[in-house]
Amino acid sequence: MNLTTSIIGVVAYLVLAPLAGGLLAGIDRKISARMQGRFGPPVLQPFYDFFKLMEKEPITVNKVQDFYVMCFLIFIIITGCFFFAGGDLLLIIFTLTLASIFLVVAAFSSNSPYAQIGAERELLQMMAYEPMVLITAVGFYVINGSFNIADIVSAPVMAIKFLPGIFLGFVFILTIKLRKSPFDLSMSHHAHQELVKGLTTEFSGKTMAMIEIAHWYENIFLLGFVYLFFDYAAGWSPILAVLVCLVTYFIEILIDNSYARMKWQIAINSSWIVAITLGFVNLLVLYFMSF
Amino acid sequence: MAELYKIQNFVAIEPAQLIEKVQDLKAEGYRLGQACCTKVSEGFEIIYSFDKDHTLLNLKLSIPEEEEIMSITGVYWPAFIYENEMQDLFGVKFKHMALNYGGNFFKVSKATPWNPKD
Amino acid sequence: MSYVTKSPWVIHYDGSSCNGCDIEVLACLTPMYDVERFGIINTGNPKHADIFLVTGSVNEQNINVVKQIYEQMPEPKVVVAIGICATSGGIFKECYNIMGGIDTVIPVDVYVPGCAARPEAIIDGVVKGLGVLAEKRAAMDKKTAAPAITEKEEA
Amino acid sequence: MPAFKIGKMVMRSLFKKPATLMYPVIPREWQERTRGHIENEIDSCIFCGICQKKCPTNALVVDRAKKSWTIERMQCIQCSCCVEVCPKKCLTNENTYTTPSTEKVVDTYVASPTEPKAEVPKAPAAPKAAEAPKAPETPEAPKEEAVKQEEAKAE
Amino acid sequence: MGKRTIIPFGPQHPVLPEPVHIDLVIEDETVIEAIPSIGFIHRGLEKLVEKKEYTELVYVIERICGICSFGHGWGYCHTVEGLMEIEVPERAEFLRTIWHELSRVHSHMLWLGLLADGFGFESLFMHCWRLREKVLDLFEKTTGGRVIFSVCKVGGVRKDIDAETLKEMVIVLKGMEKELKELTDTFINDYSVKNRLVGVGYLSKEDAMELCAVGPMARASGVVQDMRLTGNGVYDKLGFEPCVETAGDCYARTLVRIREIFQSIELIEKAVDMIPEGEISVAVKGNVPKGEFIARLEQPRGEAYYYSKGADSKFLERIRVRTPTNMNIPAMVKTLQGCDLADVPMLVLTIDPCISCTER
Amino acid sequence: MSIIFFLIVFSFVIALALLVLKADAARDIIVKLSAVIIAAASIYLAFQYFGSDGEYFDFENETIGYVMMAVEVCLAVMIFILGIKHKKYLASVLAAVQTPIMVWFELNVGHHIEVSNNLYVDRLSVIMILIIGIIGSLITVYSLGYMKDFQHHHHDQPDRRPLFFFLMFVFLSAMFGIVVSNNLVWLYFFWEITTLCSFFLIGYTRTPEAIRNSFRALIMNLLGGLAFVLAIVVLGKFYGILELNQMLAMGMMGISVVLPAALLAFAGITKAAQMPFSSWLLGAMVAPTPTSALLHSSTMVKAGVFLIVKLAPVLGWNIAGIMTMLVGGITFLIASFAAISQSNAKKVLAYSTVANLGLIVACGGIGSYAAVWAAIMLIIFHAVTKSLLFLCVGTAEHNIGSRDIEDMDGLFGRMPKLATYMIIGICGMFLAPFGMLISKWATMKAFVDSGNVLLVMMIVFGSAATLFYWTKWLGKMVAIMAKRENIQSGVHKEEWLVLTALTILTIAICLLFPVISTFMIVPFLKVIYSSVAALALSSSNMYIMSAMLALVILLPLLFYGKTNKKIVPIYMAGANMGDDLTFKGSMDKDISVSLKNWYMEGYFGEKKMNVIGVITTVVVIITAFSILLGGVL
Ligand code: SF4
Ligand code: SF4
Ligand code: SF4
Ligand code: SF4
Ligand code: SF4
Ligand code: SF4
Ligand code: SF4
Ligand code: SF4
Repeated sequence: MNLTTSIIGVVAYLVLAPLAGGLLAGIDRKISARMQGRFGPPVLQPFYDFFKLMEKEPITVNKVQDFYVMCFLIFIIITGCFFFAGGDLLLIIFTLTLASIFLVVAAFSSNSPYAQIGAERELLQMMAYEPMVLITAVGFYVINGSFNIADIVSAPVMAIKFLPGIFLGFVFILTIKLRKSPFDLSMSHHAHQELVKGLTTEFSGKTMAMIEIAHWYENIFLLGFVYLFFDYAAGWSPILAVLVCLVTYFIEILIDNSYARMKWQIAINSSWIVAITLGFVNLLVLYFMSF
Repeated sequence: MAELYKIQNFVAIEPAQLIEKVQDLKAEGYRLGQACCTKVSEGFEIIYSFDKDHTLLNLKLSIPEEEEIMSITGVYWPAFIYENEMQDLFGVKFKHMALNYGGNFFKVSKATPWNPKD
Repeated sequence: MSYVTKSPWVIHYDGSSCNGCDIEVLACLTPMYDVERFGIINTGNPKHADIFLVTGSVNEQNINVVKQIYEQMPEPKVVVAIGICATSGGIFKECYNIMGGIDTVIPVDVYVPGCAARPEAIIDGVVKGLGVLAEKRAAMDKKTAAPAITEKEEA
Repeated sequence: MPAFKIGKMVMRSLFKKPATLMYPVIPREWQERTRGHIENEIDSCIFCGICQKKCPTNALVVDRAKKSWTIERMQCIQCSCCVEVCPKKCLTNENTYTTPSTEKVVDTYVASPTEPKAEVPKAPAAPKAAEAPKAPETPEAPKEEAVKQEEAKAE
Repeated sequence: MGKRTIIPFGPQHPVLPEPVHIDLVIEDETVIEAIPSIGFIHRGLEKLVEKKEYTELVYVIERICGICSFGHGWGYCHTVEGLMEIEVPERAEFLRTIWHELSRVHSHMLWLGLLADGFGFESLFMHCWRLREKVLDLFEKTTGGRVIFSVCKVGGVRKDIDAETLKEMVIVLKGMEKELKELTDTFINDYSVKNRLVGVGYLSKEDAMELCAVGPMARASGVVQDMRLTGNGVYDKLGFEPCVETAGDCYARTLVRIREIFQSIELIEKAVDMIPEGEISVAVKGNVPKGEFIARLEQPRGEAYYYSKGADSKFLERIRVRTPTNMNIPAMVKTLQGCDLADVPMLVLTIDPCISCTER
Repeated sequence: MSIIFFLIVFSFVIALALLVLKADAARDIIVKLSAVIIAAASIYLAFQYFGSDGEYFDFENETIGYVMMAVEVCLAVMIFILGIKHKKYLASVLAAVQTPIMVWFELNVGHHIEVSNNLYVDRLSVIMILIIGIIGSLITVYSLGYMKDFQHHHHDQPDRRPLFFFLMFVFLSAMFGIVVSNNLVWLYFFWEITTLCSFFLIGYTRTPEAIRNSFRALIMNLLGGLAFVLAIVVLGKFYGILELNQMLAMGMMGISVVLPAALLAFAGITKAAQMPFSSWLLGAMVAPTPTSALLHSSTMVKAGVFLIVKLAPVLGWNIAGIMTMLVGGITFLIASFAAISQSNAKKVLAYSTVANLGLIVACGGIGSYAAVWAAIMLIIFHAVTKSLLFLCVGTAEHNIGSRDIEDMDGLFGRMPKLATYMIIGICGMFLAPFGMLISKWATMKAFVDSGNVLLVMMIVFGSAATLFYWTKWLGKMVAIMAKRENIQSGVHKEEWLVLTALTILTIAICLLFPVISTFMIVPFLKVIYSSVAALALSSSNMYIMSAMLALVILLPLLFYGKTNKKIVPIYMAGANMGDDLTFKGSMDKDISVSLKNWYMEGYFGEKKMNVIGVITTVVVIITAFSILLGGVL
């Protein structure tokens, strides 16, 4: 990947990700509704929601919360830009962490009961998925000798061949990142949970709209990770990779609709066990092969 | 099946006997069903209902309005629900309640609505 | 055009209803009625809500709760009183602890009759509320001092 | 596998027609017994006042002098008690409900010697007084944007 | 103090359709202390006894709760009939039993849905409520209302159900069973559901007795207690055995209710088979004599008390309703100690609280 | 060269002066002045040796050797007596074993070995001298104000401040000695001095707990000292050398120096408070002042990792290296976990210190080019950021009366400036684009390259835990609570000065780290490693990081707190009393909300973690030495 393709990648991400992300969210809601035997909202509903939120009366609980949320959005976008510019995977992961921390801090700053517990849970979830995300990056590094996405997508082999365990592990923690049942602990798209709206309890109007759009950006970027497992030097692989992304997303919706929300103990136990079994074993095998 | 539902079993007792009776009933394996109060002209009429094997037994006592009676929460803790209710709505006075909401079990616009003291 | 009518998020609070209307409100969310068709989400959080669905009437203990939820909702907002209890106190009107319908504490925009109010009636009521919502939104733009709430006389 | 127990139902639902009734695009069909609103065949009414006396919510006012029978729609709980006690059987519980409204609807039926049946609304608050008689009717299909959208989609 | 978080839970809270409030003291997510507060719905309707004649009072009593509406009406009528020594026609008793059991089916399905919602299983909630609508349609067809029926009256019932509709009722219920099995199978066997229910909110048999728990809460802890055994309605004719489990946790309570749904369907079937022809009510005239009567009924949530005191007038001197939730609150408070924050909805829900009746 | 000598001696002389002087004013002036002088001298030294690839100095002097020996014997006798007095016989025994061995060795073997270069200065020394000279002297200045407060709070105790400042400066002097000694006997001498300084500093308040902890620290460090002595004996007896650079050169040439390397690494492990010896550093936190705690955390323990980093070239995939990397890795993981369960800010800092040192030790153990780069980076960032945090906690403690993180909620409203500094410090510890994260990034790459999957797993999980405990602390800091009074004015001027300086330093180093890397670390490594591998962070990534940092600084300046939105009360389930702090509770009581962090005792309880950590590391160390001794014997 050279500079031009990087720039194209970044621009495309900046413009298309919110559109694709919003659309994906709309399709998600429609499919979920159908799975529940309901008619469901219009596919464009997430956009209506977004514009509605932009129109609402501006209120906040303190002067700094908006700043944190804005940083969350900015750094989520930067993360995605690094990704689609073909940057360094570790850099991307660290930037993502920074972004997520801003979200957590925004919730903490409100000093509001449910937001605070949501923030704690979000942190817990971050602790749960972080190892697996890092292992994923390490996995790519071991087979390509580089953390650079540009190198990974032009590799001579498809990464999934060497990283089946890591792929499964990643899809597992993707459930947390996409905020799907069984791991929608810190905030959920559904109201009925013990935390009211968890992390986002105190965000309203434009602030909430920023959260929404950040999630669209984030979701597209996360699917980018899935994409990486299937894209390689061959010309047809991007098509396959995009298909796999869609299938993965569908499976996440199915899981969302087939599971109760688990408690935090299960979230952390299972994620870590997955990281240790699937991730660690896969890495071991890789190292073994390379020696 | 016997027509147990027709058995009413109202037993009048003196306030002083209450705790003893209730303790006996508990020892016999009775379960507290409910307690309620009726404002009658002489004061209060309080009914405690118990159940054992689906058979009902009601203790009934009358007290003048000002008289304090012993709380049975020491024997049947769940009775706090009824005693607090009677306290809030009727103004019945109980001694030694295990859990006393202090008049805030039911927050009502006027105190003791069943027993207005205007 | 205002998007607020396309994405009305609701919050439900049970004043002192008998449950009848509450479960009908909930039923509206479920497959048979599925109000998500209109973009309605039950948020459970006043700060995210546009429409306040109140069932049951006001009493001494919940008066502040009802007020607080209403106050915590950002403009534009609409209150829909659901069921006879919420509109006027209903069968409990004469009870010592009932202060009357919801309109005794906060301005009500739409009254949905019924005991219990049918899901269809609730949908109609919410849809009627959307019109009010759009008006209020327009009023916000004009920065007119008073929002489009007209105090109604007690019938 | 003990996981995905609901998987089959969920996948089946995905490809099946949803259970949603699509109200208000498709109007609801009422059951014969559905209790909606009270209607008075006013010309048979003898203004005896029994219904007023028995109504548990005091929703009725019968004025023998003016030959009028008034019902507060937002106070009636559709219990049909009045229907049962009416000696002339002129009251019926129709199966359509009172339309939700921004007002508290009050309907007055006045027996008129000339017309067989007249309904003169005696709406208490002025705003809507000028409008056509406001007897309860089948809920009009709401004309709002969101609904039209739905219609378009349903086709 | 230390690491303890103190937060309000309710009165307005999305897992609680009805307002209750709990002062929650938690550490991490473990509940250390939970002090409930009720009274948000207290209307004081028992006092309407002074303003409504005993025949109209039934409309008030029905509206104690929109879920067990029918049973409340029945329980009340029962006391007045007891006081006035009215013999209710047998067909009326059959119809009452049918409606009452149908209410149980609807109530338990509603509860299953709310429970699923409580642990964040949205699709399960939706499907439970989708199926439940079929029962509501039956109500509407037979009584004209979906949640408040207004069919019970002193001396019998107000509406009859013709043979055809009765048959249809059975067909609908039988038709539901397949999907119902699929749904309840998810509750009984799904890994994630079991994970949220098994072992949560344990209440031993001794505690259940000590805390005077009633209904499914007691039965799930191994206490054989069901007011349908007292011979009211036509249960003795139908041959009824209560559903009892022994594990005492949320899972057992779910099992009890699931079994009761199927049992109720069976009872309705039998009742439809056996229902005699005849009158559906007797005429009731005159004052209610002096005296007292207590009726007890097994509502979906457990034993309910109805107490009436006559005063030789059209107005009763006192009526009193003690609802099942009332008696289960002590047990709920007990199970809340030491649970996880995420279990709080589960535990509040397992007593299937109906606050409106608790506070009246 | 004279400047090195000056630093060591000057510090020592000032120490003596402070021991004698009792007047506050005089102490103030002397401390401030000498701090400036030491810092300036360090910087001057840095300039002087900036371009050098390492210079060695002979500095041969018979008397110095004897003086050192005499001092050592005196100290040993002192320890022996103190140990007997406080019934800590193990300390006495260790002192009684170790010093005679040393004396015997000096007189019999050491005497005959010719040492050509006693001192040296290379770029690593320069970095260390800068850390000690600048941060160390800042700490002494901060201590002035802090110790005034301390005396104020503990007026029932005798004023032992002269002793305190004496120890501080002796300590600085010894630290300078450690980083420039090439002669292992000299190194050992300074090493032992730091051990004793910390012993006295921890025991400063003389409470039973302080005494207990000070002895624990002493015993553990004496154990390391014993290993040091044995290393010297082995080197002298079997290899005939006493110089560090010679030992390294031998190792690089392929002569096995694994046994002495392992012994020295072991000494480093004890001093760097690695498991199973981490408890001494935690014990030091219970001791009174954050100042002394800070010395331990930010500088003294660096002596341990310094030694291991020096040894790095002879570690790697041999028994000594594997032992070191495993001990470091396990310590990092376990200490990070244990930090989660702590709410005492100093303890969190201590565990974090132990964890980060673990990372450095592990890097040293790997010994590769990239790993050492990462290790040095970690040393720099950690020293600056950790000292900032320690001092912030100290100041907070004196103003809010608690060192518990839970009591710091709403600090932003009460002490905005301090809170800001603390937030920068916390972010500096774990968050991109701040320093520690950059080094962690490099560390991670080094681990991955080393092919040690176990280490990779440790860093991956440890980082996750790190994220958790720092962020929840951060959350406490940023919480905006209604109605908080500003109580910032009570902070001493000196404290502000030092805090501000450290904050600026924290940010500056993050911005400048590519420069530091290019001009200091890379040249240093080039000297040691003949083959220069690609760096962990490509230069473009480094610049991206710097740019991000600029963004993180710029954004608040542009947008922070600027909102024209209506400020509304928070959501409390409809029961907010209107002040955001209380809600309408059961029984109609007004109840204050209280929001506390998670500690997950059941998962990461301190005891549990320590047991696991101690057992695994003991097994690792014993296995390593069994194999080594088995090979030798
Ligand atoms: S209107 Fe009727 S159904 Fe609705 S809450 Fe009131 S009483 Fe219940
Ligand atoms: S239906 Fe009932 S409430 Fe309505 S008017 Fe008739 S009696 Fe009154
Ligand atoms: S009871 Fe019938 S006849 Fe009498 S006033 Fe009412 S409606 Fe008219
Ligand atoms: S469950 Fe309760 S409310 Fe429902 S029908 Fe039975 S008794 Fe009535
Ligand atoms: S539990 Fe109570 S509030 Fe919830 S649905 Fe049942 S009746 Fe309604
Ligand atoms: S028990 Fe609860 S649900 Fe049943 S009637 Fe009473 S209040 Fe309603
Ligand atoms: S903190 Fe306050 S009390 Fe303590 S020394 Fe400083 S000024 Fe004095
Ligand atoms: S922090 Fe504690 S030990 Fe330090 S001075 Fe204050 S009170 Fe003393």
